[in-house]
Amino acid sequence: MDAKVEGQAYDIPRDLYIPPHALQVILETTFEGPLDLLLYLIRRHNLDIISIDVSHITYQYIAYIELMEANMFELAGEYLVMAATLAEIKSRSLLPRTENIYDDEEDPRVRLIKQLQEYERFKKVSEEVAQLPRMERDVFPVNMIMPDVKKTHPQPEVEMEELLSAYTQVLKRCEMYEHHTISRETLSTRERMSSLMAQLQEHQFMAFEDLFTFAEGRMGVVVTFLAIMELVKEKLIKLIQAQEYGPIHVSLGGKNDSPNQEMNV
Amino acid sequence: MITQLSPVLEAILLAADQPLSVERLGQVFDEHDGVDNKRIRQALKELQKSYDGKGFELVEVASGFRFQVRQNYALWVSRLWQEKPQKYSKALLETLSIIAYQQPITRGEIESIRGVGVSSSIIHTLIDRLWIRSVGHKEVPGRPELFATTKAFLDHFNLKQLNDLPALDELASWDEATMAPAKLKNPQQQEIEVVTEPVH
Amino acid sequence: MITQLSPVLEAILLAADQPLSVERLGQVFDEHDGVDNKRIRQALKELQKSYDGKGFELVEVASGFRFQVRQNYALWVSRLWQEKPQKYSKALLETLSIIAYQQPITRGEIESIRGVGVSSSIIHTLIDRLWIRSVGHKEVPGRPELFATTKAFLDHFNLKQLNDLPALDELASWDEATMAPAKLKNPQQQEIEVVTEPVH
Repeated sequence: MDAKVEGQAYDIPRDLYIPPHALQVILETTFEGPLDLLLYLIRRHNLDIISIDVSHITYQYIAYIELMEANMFELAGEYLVMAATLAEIKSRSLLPRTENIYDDEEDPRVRLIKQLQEYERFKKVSEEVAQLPRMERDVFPVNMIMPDVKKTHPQPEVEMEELLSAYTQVLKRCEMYEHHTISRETLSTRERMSSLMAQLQEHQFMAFEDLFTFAEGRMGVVVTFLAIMELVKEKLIKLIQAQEYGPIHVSLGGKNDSPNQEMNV
Repeated sequence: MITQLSPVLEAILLAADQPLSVERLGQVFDEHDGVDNKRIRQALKELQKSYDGKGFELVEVASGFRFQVRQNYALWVSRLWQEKPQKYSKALLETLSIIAYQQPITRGEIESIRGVGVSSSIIHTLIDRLWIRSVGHKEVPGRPELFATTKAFLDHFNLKQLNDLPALDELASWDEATMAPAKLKNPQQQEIEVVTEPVH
Repeated sequence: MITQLSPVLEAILLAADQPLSVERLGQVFDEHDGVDNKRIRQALKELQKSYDGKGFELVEVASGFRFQVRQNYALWVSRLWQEKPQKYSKALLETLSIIAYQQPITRGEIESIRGVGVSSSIIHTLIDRLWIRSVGHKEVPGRPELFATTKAFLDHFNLKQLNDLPALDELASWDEATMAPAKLKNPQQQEIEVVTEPVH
């Protein structure tokens, strides 16, 4: 693990290797990611990135990743990318150097430096932001009892136009529903007469409006109405109204067991 | 040793969300502060005097001292708290318009026209607003309430009678088909009667 | 006509539970009060001065004026407050700072600056606290959300405007050859790259 610098033994910094069991704690609580860790090592130990035994560290990282819990995988990936970047830098440094062999875009070193610079700036300023006087920590809101105040809740105003547009929308929606229905089933008066008769045979005495299914839309209602008129004309059913403007009931034509007056249609 | 006790007490009492007794205030200080209950009481008395002519005051209530905004400024405070009127929902407006044009009508009928349920809160809001009222029950199973609009509704919309409601182009044919049967003879007149005369 | 405006403003601001702008304060008065924004501003300035040496102060933050307990008394107030102030993680503060200085910014851009993923819970906490909000989408593949800070963020950190944030440093100068900060440059170490022997 020792490197020799011009014949003199030299300790390779080992800080980049962290035992797996400690890493989770350190990574989650101390460092904000691989950039933060690298920045720390560089600042703290005067670490020259080129001098790190990157390949060794890379192996350690891989070993760590294998040991890692599945839920830490994403974090491990980020550290692995960093280890790979360091390894790449290292490998390039071992190649014979020629001037300007990489342009700035390509050189992983330039990229990493830019990243470190940028990150350090924000890391520093975020520490300053953390020190800003903050509500509920450094300054407190003033709580004061209010005088007795009658809270008023003014009610919303509604304009006639709003009401009309609401109603128009209802009508439009019914029409859409109607078209949808009509396309599925052809409503004919005769068919409707039969189904009305069937209903009345079952219930004998029904409210007039219950014969209508509003969801069918205007067309459906018209068909039902025509069907009822037709049935009345054919004396198959009777319309009964107990009092003027009272509810109208319908029964089958044959047995009128109600004393109520019949309605002229 | 705290030499200027008044601003400290001021700060504590202003930050507190309940009245604080002299004893409770005393617990905030430690021995180095050199603050006893007598000093606290003295400082509070001086503070109280210092707020003459200010918008607030320091008063002693049963459980201790508290700051409060002076009652004479209630008017302006209340203007601050006046809420902006909310807008009514589309569902409410639709329900109201259906009742206006198709009254008297049951909730179930409104629902089948709208194709969705009508919440109780909409009906209650409209009743609270005095725009609709129950005018009787429909003689069908369950005897559901029949709703109709009121005079207050007409007043709000500057209408003399329901007849003055604008006619929608498609309205005539729609009405004939879906209006409650009792209205078939003369729909429009019938509508007006429901609104202007008590039903029972 | 209000002759003594200061105590009225005092009362209103003390009763309010959030900062109030001059415009908002102006809405409280009607034409008979003879109060315009200029008078309000003037009165606020006088009020601010009048609290010298008091336990509280009137400050202007992003969304307006508010009363608050002075920072020098935080020690005693915090002894009274049972609830400890919420602690925020370094990750959250870094994310917040990057958004504050680089807004509008996408989550991916924050991540590339931090060199590490930004957890959804951090973004949600910041949104829940109303410190950041989505202000649109970046027109790149995936149309990621763009985040920006809010007035509430400035209010919480006692700031009037984004400009009042601590200045962001210039990019530190680094030595590209050694990958070390320039001031740490060490000629001896620089030579290592050539002579270091690979371990494996």
